[in-house]
Formats: sequence, structure tokens, C-alpha cells
Amino acid sequence: MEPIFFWVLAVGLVVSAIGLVAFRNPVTSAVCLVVTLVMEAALFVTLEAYFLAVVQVIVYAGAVMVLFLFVIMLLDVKEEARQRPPWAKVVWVVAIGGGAVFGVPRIASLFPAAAKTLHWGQGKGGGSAAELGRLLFSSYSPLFLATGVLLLVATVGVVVLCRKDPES
Amino acid sequence: MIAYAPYLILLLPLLAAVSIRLFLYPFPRISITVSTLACLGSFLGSIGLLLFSSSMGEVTAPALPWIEWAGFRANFGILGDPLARGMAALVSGVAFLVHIYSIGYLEKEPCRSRFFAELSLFVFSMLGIVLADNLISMFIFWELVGLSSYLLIGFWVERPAAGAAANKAFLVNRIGDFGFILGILGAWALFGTLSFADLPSRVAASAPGWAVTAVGLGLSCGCLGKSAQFPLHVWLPDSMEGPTPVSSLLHAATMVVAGVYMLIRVLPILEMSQVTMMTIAWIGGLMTLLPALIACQQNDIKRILAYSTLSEIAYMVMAVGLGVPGPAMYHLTTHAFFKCLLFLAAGSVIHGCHEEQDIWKMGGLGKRMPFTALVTILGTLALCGIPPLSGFWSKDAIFAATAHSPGLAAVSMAAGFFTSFFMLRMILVAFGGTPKNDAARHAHEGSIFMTAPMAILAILTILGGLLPVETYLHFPHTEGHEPWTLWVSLAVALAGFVPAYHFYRHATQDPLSLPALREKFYVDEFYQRVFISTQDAFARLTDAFEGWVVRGFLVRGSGVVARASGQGLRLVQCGQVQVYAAVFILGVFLLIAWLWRQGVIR
Amino acid sequence: MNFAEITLGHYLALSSVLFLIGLAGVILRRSLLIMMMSLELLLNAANLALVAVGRFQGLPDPQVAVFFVITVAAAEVALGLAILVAIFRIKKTTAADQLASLRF
Amino acid sequence: MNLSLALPLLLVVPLLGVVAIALGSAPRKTALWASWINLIPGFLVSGVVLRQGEVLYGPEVTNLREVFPVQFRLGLDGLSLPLLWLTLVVTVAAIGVARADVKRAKEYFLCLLLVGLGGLGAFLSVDLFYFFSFHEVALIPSFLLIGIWGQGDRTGAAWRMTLYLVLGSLVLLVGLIGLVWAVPETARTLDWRVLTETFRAQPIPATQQTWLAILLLVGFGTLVSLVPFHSWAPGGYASAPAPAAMLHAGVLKKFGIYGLLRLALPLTPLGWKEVSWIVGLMLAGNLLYLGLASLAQRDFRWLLGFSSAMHMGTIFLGLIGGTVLGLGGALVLMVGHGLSAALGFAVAGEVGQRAGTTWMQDLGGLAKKTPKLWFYLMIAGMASIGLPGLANFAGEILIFFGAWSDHPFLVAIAAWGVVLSSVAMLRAIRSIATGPVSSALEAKQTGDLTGIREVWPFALLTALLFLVGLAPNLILGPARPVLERLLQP
Amino acid sequence: MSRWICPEVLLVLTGVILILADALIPAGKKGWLPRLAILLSSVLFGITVWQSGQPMPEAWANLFITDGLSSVFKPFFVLCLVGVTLISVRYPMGREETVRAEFLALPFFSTAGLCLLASARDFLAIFVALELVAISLYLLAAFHRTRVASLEAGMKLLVMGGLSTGFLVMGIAWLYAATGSTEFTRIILEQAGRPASAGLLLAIGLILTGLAFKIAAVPFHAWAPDVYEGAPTPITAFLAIASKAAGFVLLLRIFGFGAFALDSVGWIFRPIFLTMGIATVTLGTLAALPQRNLKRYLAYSGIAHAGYMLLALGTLGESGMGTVVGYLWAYLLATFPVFIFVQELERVHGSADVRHLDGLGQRDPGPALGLTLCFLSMAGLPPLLGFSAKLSVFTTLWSAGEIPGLVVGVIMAVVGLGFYLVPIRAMYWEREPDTVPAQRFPSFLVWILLLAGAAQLVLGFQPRPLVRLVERSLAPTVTGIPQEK
Repeated sequence: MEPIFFWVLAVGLVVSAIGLVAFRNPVTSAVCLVVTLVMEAALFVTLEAYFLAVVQVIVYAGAVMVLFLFVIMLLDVKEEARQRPPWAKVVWVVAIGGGAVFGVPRIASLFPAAAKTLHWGQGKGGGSAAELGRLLFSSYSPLFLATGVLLLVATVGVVVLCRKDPES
Repeated sequence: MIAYAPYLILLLPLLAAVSIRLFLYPFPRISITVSTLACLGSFLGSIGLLLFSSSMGEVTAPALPWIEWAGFRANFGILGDPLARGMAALVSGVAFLVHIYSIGYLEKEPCRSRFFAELSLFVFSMLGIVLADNLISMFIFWELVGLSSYLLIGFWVERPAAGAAANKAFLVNRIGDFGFILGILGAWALFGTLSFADLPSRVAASAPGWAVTAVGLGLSCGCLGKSAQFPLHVWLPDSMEGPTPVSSLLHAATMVVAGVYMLIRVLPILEMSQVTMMTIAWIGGLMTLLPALIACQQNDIKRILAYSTLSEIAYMVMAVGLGVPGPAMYHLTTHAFFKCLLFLAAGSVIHGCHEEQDIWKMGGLGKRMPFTALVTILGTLALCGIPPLSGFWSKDAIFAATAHSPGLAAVSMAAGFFTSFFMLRMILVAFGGTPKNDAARHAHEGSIFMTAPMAILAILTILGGLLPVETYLHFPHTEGHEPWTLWVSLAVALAGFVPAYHFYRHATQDPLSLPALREKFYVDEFYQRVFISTQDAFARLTDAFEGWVVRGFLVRGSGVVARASGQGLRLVQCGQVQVYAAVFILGVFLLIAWLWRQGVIR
Repeated sequence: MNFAEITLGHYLALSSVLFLIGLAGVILRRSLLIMMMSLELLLNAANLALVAVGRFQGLPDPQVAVFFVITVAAAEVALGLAILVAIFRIKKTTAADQLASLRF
Repeated sequence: MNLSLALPLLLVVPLLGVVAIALGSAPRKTALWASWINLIPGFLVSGVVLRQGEVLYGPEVTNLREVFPVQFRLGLDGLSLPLLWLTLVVTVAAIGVARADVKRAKEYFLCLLLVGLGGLGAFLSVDLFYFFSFHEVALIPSFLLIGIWGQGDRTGAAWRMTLYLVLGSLVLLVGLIGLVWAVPETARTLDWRVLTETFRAQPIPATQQTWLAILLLVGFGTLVSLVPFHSWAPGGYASAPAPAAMLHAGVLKKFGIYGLLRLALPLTPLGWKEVSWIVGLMLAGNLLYLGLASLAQRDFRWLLGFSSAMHMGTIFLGLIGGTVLGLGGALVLMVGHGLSAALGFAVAGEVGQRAGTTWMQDLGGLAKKTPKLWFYLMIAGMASIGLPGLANFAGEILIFFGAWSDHPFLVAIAAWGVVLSSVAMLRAIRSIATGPVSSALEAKQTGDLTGIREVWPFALLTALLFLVGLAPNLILGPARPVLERLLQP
Repeated sequence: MSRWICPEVLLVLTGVILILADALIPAGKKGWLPRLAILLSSVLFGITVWQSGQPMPEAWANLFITDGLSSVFKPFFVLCLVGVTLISVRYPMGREETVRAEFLALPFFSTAGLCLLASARDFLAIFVALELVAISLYLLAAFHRTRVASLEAGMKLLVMGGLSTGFLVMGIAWLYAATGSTEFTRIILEQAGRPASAGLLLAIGLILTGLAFKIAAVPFHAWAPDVYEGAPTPITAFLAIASKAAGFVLLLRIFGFGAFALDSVGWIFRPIFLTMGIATVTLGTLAALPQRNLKRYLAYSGIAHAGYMLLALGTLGESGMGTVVGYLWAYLLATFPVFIFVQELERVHGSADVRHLDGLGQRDPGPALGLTLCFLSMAGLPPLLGFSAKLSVFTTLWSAGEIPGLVVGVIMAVVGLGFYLVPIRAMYWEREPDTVPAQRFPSFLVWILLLAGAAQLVLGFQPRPLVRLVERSLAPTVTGIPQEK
């Protein structure tokens, strides 16, 4: 079962990611991104990272994407005009594509652990909220605190940048 | 302390020069007095030295330290041998007379102080050459003589020609000194000493060879420059731009013969190499003739005398080259008297004619300046070697030495013929006939300051032949006269008068026109075209290379390249964030590619 | 390529492909919005790799890392969009090539 | 009283001058006072050197294992003594020549003092760090001096000179690093006295010596304007205001040769021998190439610049002669050249002031119009073409004798260089001094140097030229033990 | 408990206090806020110096370490903060004046992140701390939202920063794949004694790009000039100095002392560092030549300096490490005063064009002198501090035998002087001063610049204090050995 899941999701992911990059309409791109994120959440499930799958759906597909769409609507972003001539872009597509064809198959050979196969349920866990939480509040507690500060900064930032102009 | 007394001879003129330069400059009369007295002091000192030491043997004073360091000695000591003493007396004596003469000659010149300071400097330097006991010291004074000559030739600073002549004199001398210093260095390397006293023994100890020849030739280069021998003779005629007393003292009587003096000093080295000696002899031999020829077509009274000087010095050089320094010194002495006399007379003429130097614009001066005419004729006869005047005796001694080399005898006697010719030409044109212009018509004798020295010199010219120069200088006496040289030379000299009398008896303009002679065989032009122009062309080329290629292209170019590459690199910075991202990603790819190429990633 | 056995290598390869697509998006798209979405894609690709590695290596730590990455990504997006809005207020555009007043 | 305290005093006095000027005291007067007063510690330390052969100030070398073993240490011996005096005197003269009514006088005199200070520090430092640093201190003031108060292509000249010198300095720096790093780490030091001892006991391997010698040669050579690293010099001097040119051509340029004497010869003797043929080629370039180029100059300042750079060739000849005679000659010629170049530039400055130009074809009649200036022009010219009695001749003759046995051809070239420089200099003197008074000189209605107030800097330099020329033993005597030690294997 | 009084915590608290104070202080008394910020930052600097050997809270020990390096650099970062605060209070905000408190407070958060970075011994900790710094900086760069330039700078920084974050995270993921850990000690233990695996090297490569972005090394430098130019000047200073220094501290820790100090890794990356160093020095120097805007000019100058430090770092020896430390301090002391001046220049003239320096040498000799000394110190001219820094770069390269780096370094130092002389020339001789409108600078600037210049001179003449600092940073761990997780 797992290979089928994987391949289906993998193909879907790649297609939607390409869609994200390729569609000229930002709304379409955003939708593609949502699809990508959700599919990735599904992959997380196949990887037994249930909590993260949930977070992925809620935070990304939910919050972040809403933010994106909100901004798109707010700014009324139009379709991107075609660039002429597109040769530069073609060159880059070829380069990156070539890099992918050339480099990606080699990835597996780079890591000694890459050939490892695990079947469903053989994971050592760590996917649960409880375990993550334990780690977050013990070993990684300073980072958790730091993340908090980070979010504070981001909040302040958004408030500062998007507040109403006092004079206008 | 008394041992240092001989230095007074040297230092008096120096002190005079320095004190004039520093303090007495604004007071010409005091300057003149000081300078003249200093020269007199030197003269008296030299005479004293001459008399004192002839009874007491050689006098040497303790050396004055200059550099004595790390095995190298270049101190200054006085050489008290008869040659030096005699020469010192001669130099200071003539110089004193010229001082006196100058008082009269330059009575209206506002810069008299400077003149006398420079004259004193010259006396100092010249006495230094004479008294120096080693080559380095001699070279030092050699250079200082060059400087004083330069200053005196260029005395009339506002005359462009004077400046050019002064430069030429100095530079040509410098070229000679180039060889001289190399010769000195070579001598030092070969013989390990530069002291004249040690030289004979050291030289005898070393085997002759090409090195000795080279050293000898190098040293003789100094003579070629200072004594104006071929090929460095071109400066002397031009130096006549200086005031006439200068020409008389420096460029006739004393300075120019320093080369001969120096050759005699280093004769032990020269004698080691037959090549050197022959070279010197032949240069001298040819130089007796060439200037004599040139002088036949010159119109400037001083230039005529200058060429004659060249010719006469060449006799001395030839004599040295023939290995007979005695006659050379003998002729040097007599020449000093009569040539100085001739120049002073010429100065008197020029002075009388209000700075006119062209003989064709004079004429009839014999009547208006009888004394000058008389001494000129006396000098001429001495110069031409007519007995019993002094020149006859000394020239005869030199001719005698050529008896064994017919070639040299032929050229030098031919020179005698032309000497007679052009001297008579000069006398006839300048003193004979009728005045050609107002200046000549109102010519007059100069003051007593001018005539007295001439009178003294005239007496010396007549009696100078009697001076026992060779004996006194302890040169080995030359063997008995070979009569044929005596008679032939005399005959040739007398023969020279005939055509001159024929051509110039009543001439108002030159009946002969020989451009090659008038233009001095085009040597100056040759030098100008070949050496100076080439050198200047190279100089301009070098400068252009430096300016355009080195400074302009290489140096500025590297700046431009740096700036341009800066501008180029800026173009990446186009402001497009996507381009930046692309560069970033390119960087990552490059990094990965590097790792891959290193073989760490497969 | 082994289709039947899904190894860690497969996940890593997939994440790499996503990463490359993200890179392409950053370079190719002129809309700052899409660029930001592509940046999200980059982080997501990395997240996928992290989770996969964590599972196959039996480590819980990478999931913590993913947690932090998601947080950071959210903050980044929020800030980015805020800046974008501010830019839009002045320039009335979200195109990256209109935003090149600073250069050379 | 501990006289070694006078050593730092030599640096402190000009520094106080700088501070005082910066705080607003009368610039020229202060600078002049500072430079005159500085002669007093100069005399004190000279006394010590003459009595003891050496004077030192600063801590003994300690803490060798520090990361950065820098020690502020000053020293003076027979070799640096003449250069110290050269610096002191030329500084005095340069400030004496400088006008009080120059624009932005404050900065002007400040820069001049700093340039002199740099020279002093460089010659006094025993620690390589300070040795190098002090020389660089002079760099920026020179840049400003040329740039602000210069003439002609002042901007280009300033840039060229500064960047060129920095390039040279950095090459030199690499060489110095190499030298210091050739010492085993436990004994690492920047004190060249210790380095000398260390390397005497345990020489650097030969190939390494060669490389180091090349680095030092290129580095110092650039500072000395050795061909082909010379092109900053003529233009730089031509464009600099007279006092700056005096200080730079007179003093700072000598730093390179001093450095070679101090470091290259004793520390890399084999390497120096190995590269001496290169030096020979380069110095022949200086003598012939720059000599020829100087012939073609039509601006007196440029001519002085070229001829000043040219004479460095002769000094280098003394350095590769390999005899103590040549080294002594080089030392004397350094001093002589310093004084004569300073005098030359001072005269050129005055001529420029009076005529408004230094183009030789526009000048003429100086001798008639301003005889005193002419006198000093003659002195400077004659000194530079090696007339006996003046300092340069003594140096040249020693160099010739010192180098003759090993390099007769180079000596011949150097002697010919004397001829070339005579040609150039005499032509210049002729067209400046003789002939009818030029319109440029006539129009300005300016007189001669007036009174002692204007004459003294010239007279001072002239007197010293004569002093050194007549009694070179003043320099050679104290230097001899030092120079002999340099050549000991 | 006392361990919690560490700079990071205090910095965050101070930031929060400032924001709260802004809310609480009545509108008329807002003038106190800047003084409060300056005061607090100065006090914090004192505390940091005082605390600088103290260990961090026990709970943090797995992720953070207190050693010589951190104890030298935490004061560095806080000192930067003091400087930034000092000039932030004078930054002309125009209509944005109401958010001055936030503008003052945000650098405190950022500095907290930097301090964490100085101690971090775990890649995840590095990631989080780095993002804390980065996000604050995105915001600060874009802070002046009425200026398009500022927004553009923020946007560019954000996009490029996001990109580098992506690589960094990918690198961390692969690091997990290769070693199973992100903690330095464990990686060392795991890797000791065997050749580095390809995956590990690739992971390190990706992490390296993330850090190279921070220090603006070529080819990851492209953002720097634009962002430096557009960002508010205090932030530019912060980016140019503190953020760059943080990158170097991380490189030092990772490649010098920590995870990849292993020869098996280090020697593979050595040529990369050196090549990157050469490229960085060259580009920074050459591209700076035609600059007329002082902020851009400083950006390129900063790139060039980063290149020199990379060259020293690339030798991967103890002396290279020490050199970087010393260089960073020298860079701070020489550059910060210039930024202070640049902001005043902008205040007076409206832009940082080098033209505005014309005639400064006469109008304002004090600042001109100080500025000259700072520029020359940056150029590495003795006897100024920068010379000692460059000297030790060169000595390091020489003793490591890295001749190409040395040659390029030397040449570029010369070219570099060429562009450092540009403002000096402008100040002293470009135009006659009477043609330049007289503009006065505040008197405090005179003192700051003169003090800075004097510092260059004094420390250059006697670099011993700096040497002590370097020695301290190289000292082994101050408290305790890093424990196993």
C-alpha cells in the first residue's frame, strides 16, 4: 500500500508545485499551494508524523494560506504579464530541470541511511503530540522561548507596517 | 704646524674665493685686492717652495684627511717633487699676471667681484691639480678646474653663447673624466695604489697586459678632455666666449696643459703599454696639424689663438707619447709665456676696439697700438719657433724627439708651416693695413694694469728659452740634437710666412675660401648630428615611453582596468531581486559542483 | 529506481524536487506574492526531508525542528505580506521588477 | 640623566608640534620651533652614539610567545645616525622654505611635520612593526600635500604616488612577514637586532632567502623608485609643493635603502647575493633609462624628479658591491642625495614662486635677476652631478671604488650616468640661469632671496653638503662597525 | 537563579519594557523613551561584560555553551546595540515618529538572537536564533515604511533571507540524515576517526551557504549593497557589523572549534573558503571603486572585509581564528563611527552621497579627522588599528602557505586604499570649502569621531588590548565541558 500512496502523493505534489510556479493567476497559484501543503500533510501521515500533519493543515493550509488569499484579494493582484522574450526564464528552467535530472537521482546514494526501508508502524514514534511536547519543553525549551520572541517580533512588525497612517 | 705651511699656497686663493663669495661680494675693489693678493701670496709661496726645496730636497706636507676608511685612502697631500714645484710656480705666476691684467680689462664690469672669486677658485683648483700627491686628489681638483672653467667661460651670464660654450666645455670635460675615473679605478685595482710616489714601483711590479693598456687609455681620456685633444677638442674654441683674461689663463697657459701634466704624472703606467704610448703620440701628432689648418680660415682673433693653442698642446701630448716628458714640460712652460702674452695682446686689441673680435674689422692697429703690436709679433715669432725666442728652444726639443718617427715628424712640421701662415695672416690683417671701422680707428692701448703684465710676459717670452726646465725637473736629458730636425723645422716655419705675406699683404677680405677649414672639418656638426641628436632622440623616446607607456598605459591603465572591472561588477547589481536569487543559487550549484569535482560526492 | 520499496532516498529525492521547483519559482516569477509562496515551498520541501529522516532514523528531534520551521515560516510570511502591503500602498504593484530603485 | 630618553623625545617634539598646531597655535612658527628644538635631543643621542656606538630605548624583548610580539622599541646606531640628522635637518629646511601665507596653513604645516615624524620614526624603530608603520605615517600627509597644495597634474600624481607606495609597502610587508616567520615560533620576535643575531646563528635556507630577498627588493625598491617601480617618483615630486618634495625626495626615499641595508643584507645574505644581478639590471635601468628620460624633460621640477630617481641607481650599486666601502659610499650618498635633492626642490620651489612657472623654456636670466638663488641652484646642480667638495661626490667615489672589483661594467654605467645627469642638469641651469631675463621672471617683479630670513634654509643645506663632502668621515666613522657587521657572514 | 540574569533574557525583557513603556508613558512625555533606551542598553552592556564568563541557565546547556568565543562576542553584540540605539534615537522618522519605541526595541530582540548565536552549539539552536535575528532585521530594514527604499530593502532582505533559510533548513535535514544529530559534540563523536560521508559534506555545504549569506560573501552577497543603502542607517550599521559578525562567529564555531573542526571535513572546505575569500575581497574592493553613495560604499567595503576574514578563516588554524576575532573588533571600531557620521550626513543633507563631504576638512576639521582615521584604518594603513588586523590576515596566510590568497589580498589592499581615499580626497581637496554650503554637525559627533580616531591610533600603535581579547576568545571553554545530551 505504501508505495502506491507515496507515488500518488509524490506525483500530485510535484504537479501542484509546478502549477504553483507556472500559473500566472496568483489565486490559482495559491490554490496550488494549498493542494501542495495538504498533500504534504498526507505524506506526513504516511511518515507517522500525525501531530505535524495536523499542524501542517491548520497552520499552513489554514492560517498561512488564508493570509495569502486575503492579501491577494486585498491588493487585487492581477495576472502577471507575460515576459518577453522569455529566453532567460527558459534557460533557468532548463538549468534547474537539468540539475534535478542530474542531481536528484544521486541523492539516495549520498546518505548511508537512504536505502533504509521502513514499513508502516515500524517508526520509532515521535509523531505524537505528547512526545513532541516533552521535547519542546525540556531539551528545546530555550528555542521554544526564542520562538515566542520571534512571533512577538513578527506581530509587532505586522502591526507597525500595516497600521493606519496616522495622518491620512 | 709649520709643516702645514705649503698648504697656504693652496688655501690662500680658496680663502679669497670664499670670503669674496660670502662677505666681500658688494665691494669690488676690496674683492679684487684680496684676490690678487692671494694669488701673489701663492706665487711667492711657490717661489719660496721652489727655492727652499731646491736646496733642501723634496718637501712634503702631512696629508690632510678626507677619506681614510676601510682600507681605502683618499687623503690630500702635497707632492713636493720638482715637477710639481715648478708647475706651481708657473701657474701661480701666470695667474698673478692675469689677475693684474684683469683689473684693467674688467674695470667697467659690475660683476667684477664674482669674476675675481671665480678666478681665485680657479687658481686654487689648478694648484690643487699640480700639487696633488695622488690620483683621487688630482681628480677632485680636476673636476674643480672644470667647474671654474665653466663658471669663467659663462661669466657673462646674459650672453646665450657664453652659456652654451660653458656647458659644452664642462660636458666635454665630463666625458673625458668618465674615462679618467675609470682609468683611476682600474689603476687602483691593478696596482693597489693611487699615490704618485708609489706608482712607479707598483707599476714595475705588475706585468703589462691589456688591462694596463686599458688603464692607460682611460687615464689619457682625462687628458683628451682637459687638454682638448681629438676627439674632445671641440670645446676649446667655443670657450673663447669667456672674458679674454680667462682665455689667456685657462685656455692657453695653464688649465689646458693640465692634461699634459697629468700624463707626465701617470707616465709610468702609460709606458707599460706601447699601444697606449703610440695612441697618445698619434693623437698628439694629428692634433698638431688639424687645428693649425682650421686656424688658417678663422676670423675671430681669439679663435685663431685657440686653435693655435690646440696645436701647441698637441706637441706636448705627442712628446709625452713619444716618451720624452722633458721637452713636453719645457714647451709647456714656454708656451705658457708666449701664448698668455698673445692672448693678453688679443685682449688688449679687443678692449681697444670695443669688444670687436673679427680681425677683418680691425686693421691698422699697428699704428694705434704699437706696444700691443710689438708684443704680438714677439709672441708670434716665439710661437712659430723662430730663434732665439723661447718657443724655438722648446719646439726644437720636441722635433728632435720625432726624429725616429718620420710620420709624426712630417705632420708636426707641416703644422709648423701652417702655424706661421695663420699667425702672420692674423697680424697682417689686424695690425696692418687701414682701419676698417670706427672702433679700430679709435683704438688705444689699455691702462698700465694691462700693459705691465704684457711687458713682463714679453720679457719671459724672449728669455724663457733659457730656463733650465728639463734639468730642473730632473728629467733624463734628451740626447743631442739631430740637426736635420732643427733645420727642417725652422725652414718649414719660415716658409709658412711666405704665402701668408703674399695673400694678406693688402687684403681687405679673405682671398682664400676653404669651407672645410672654416667649418672646422664639420666636427661640431658631426657631433651634433650623430651624437647629440641621437641622444636627444633617445631621450625623447624614453620620455615618451615613460609618459605614454609606463605612466599612461601601465599605471593609469591598471587604474582604469580596476575601475572598469568595478563598473562591470556593479552591473550584476541591477536591483532585481530575482537576479540576486539567481546568483545565489548559482553559487550553491557551484559549491556542489566543486564538491562533486573533488570526488567527495559521487 | 525501485518503485516497490519506498526508501528514505525516495523521500529525500521528492523533497529535493520540490525544493528545486521552489527555487525555480523564486527565480522565475516576478510577482512578489508568488515568490513568497515559492519560499514556503522551499521550507516545506525541507520539512518533508526532516520528517522523513526523523522517521527512518528513528529520531524525534527532526519533528521538533519541523515545528520550529513551521513557526518561522509563518512569521516570515506574515512579515513578508505586511511589507508587501506597505509596498503596494505606495507603488500600487507587487511585481519584483518594479522594485529596483536600489541598484549598482 | 638617562640619555636614551632623548630617543622618544625625538618623536614627541614633532608630535607636540602637531598637537599645538591642531589646537590653533601659529602654524609656521610652531612647526619651525618644533623642528629646531628637535635638534637638541638629536645632539644628545648623537653624543651617546658617538661614545657608545649605540643607544636604545624601550623594553627588552619579552613575552616572545605572544600572538603578536610587538614591542615599542627605539634604537640608534652609526648607520641610522646620519639618516636621523638628514631627517632633522631637511625637516627644518623644508619648514623654513614653506611659506606662512600658504592657503590652509594649519593643515599644511601639520602634514609637513607628520611627514618628518614618519621619517624619524622609521629610522629610529627597532621593532619591525613600528619600522614599517612609521614609514606609512607619512603616506597620507604626502597624499594631501600633493593633492591640496600641489601643482600640475596634482591629483594624478597624488594617487599614483600613494597607491604605488602602498603597493610597494605591502610587498615589503609580505617580505617582512616572511622574515619573521622564518624564525621558529619559540623565538619569534619583531626586533631586527634579535633577528639579525638569530639568523646569524641559524641562517634561513638558501632558496627561501632568495624569495625573501626578492620580496624585500621589490618592496623597498618601489619605495626607492628603482626601475621599473619608479614611475610614481618623478611626477610625484614634480607636482608636490617644494617642502613636501624636499621631505619626500630627501628623506623618505632613503627609507627603502636603509631598510635594505638593515634587513636584506644581514638577514638574507645569500638571497641578496643571488638577486644582485637583478638589482644590477634594475640600477642600470635607473641610470640609463631615467638618465635619458631626464634629458628630455622641459619642466625643471620634472627634471629634478627624474634625476633624483636616477641617482638611486648609484646608491644601489654601493649596496650590491658587497664591500664595506660600497656600503659606506651608499650611506654617504644617501645623505648627500638627501641634502642636494632637498636643496634642488627648494630652489625649484622658489623659482616657481617667482616666475610662476618652472618650464625651462619660459625661464632664463635667473643669474642676473636673482643671483643668490642662482648660487644655490648651482650648488644643488653641482652636488647632484657629483662635483667634488660636495657630499655626493664622496659617496659616489666610495661606491665606485667599492663596486669596481665585482661590477666594473656597472661602475662604468654609473660613471656614464654621471655624464648623463651632468648633461641634463647643465642644460637646465643654462636655460634657467643664463641668457636674457625672461618675461616670466621680469613680469613678476620679484627680487632675490632677501635677508637671512629667506636664505637660511638654503644656506643650511649648502653648508651641510660641504661639511659632508669635505669630511665624510663624520658619517663613515661611526657607521663603520655597523656596516662591517652587516657583511660578516 | 542567578544564571537567568544572562544577556539574552535581559535583552528580551528590556525590549518588552520599552514597548510597554511606550504604551504606558503619556503622549507628552515620550521624549524620555530614547534616553531610557540608551540608558538600558548601556547598562546591559555593563552587565554583559560583567557576566561574560558566566554560564547560562542549566536547562540551556544542551544547546548553548559559554566559552571564550561567546564571552568575547556577547559584549561585541551588545556594544553594537548600544551604538545602534545611540543613532536610532536620532534617526529621522518623519511621519513614522509614533513607532519610535518599536524601532528602538526591536534591535534588543535581534541582539538577544545574536547573543544566543554566539553561544549556540546545536544547529537547530542556530537556526532558531538566526531566524530571530533575521526576522527582526527584515522588519527593521523595512521599518521606515513611508520610504520606498526602506521597504524595498526589507523585501529584498526577506526574499534573499528566505532563500538562505531554505538552504539552511535543507542542510539541517540532510545533516540529520547523515549523522543523526545536530549537536556539535555528538557530530564530532559520531564522525571522529572516519572520512566524512558525502551526505555530510553536502549538508555542510548547504549550511555554509546560509552562513555565507549572513556575512555577504561572494556569490551570496548580492543583497548587501541594496539593503544597506535602503535600510535606515542604524539598521544598516547593525546589518553591516553585528549581523556579519554573527555569521563569522558561527563559522568560527562550526569550522574552528565545533562540529566540523575535524580535519576530514575542514580540509575539504578549506579551498572553498579561500576561493570564496579571494572572490569576496576582489569583488568588494573593485565594485566599491565607482561608488558615490557612502552607504553602498560601506556595503562593498564590508564585503571586502568579509573577504579578508574569510581568507584568514580559510586557513583553519588557530591563528586564523584569532585573526577573525581581532579583525571583527577592529572592523567594529572603525566602521561604527562612520555609520554614525553617515546618519548625521543624511540628516543634514538628505542623502549619503560622498559629494556632501566636499570641504568638510575645513568646515569641520574634527569629524573630518576622525573620519579620515577610520577610513584609513579600514584601508589597513599603519599605524592604525586596521593595519594590525590586515597584518595578521597576511601573516596567517603566509604561515599557512596560502600564496594566492596572500597575493590577491595584497593587491586588493592597494586597490582598497584607492577607494578609501575617495572620501578623504573629497573632504580635503575636492572643492574649495567656500563653494560648499556651511552645514553644522552636532557637537557630540565631533567627540565620537575624534574618540574613534584616537582609538584607531592608540590601538594601532599598541594593539595589545586587542591581542588579549583574541587570546581570550581562543581560550578553551570557560565553564564546564559540554555535556552529553
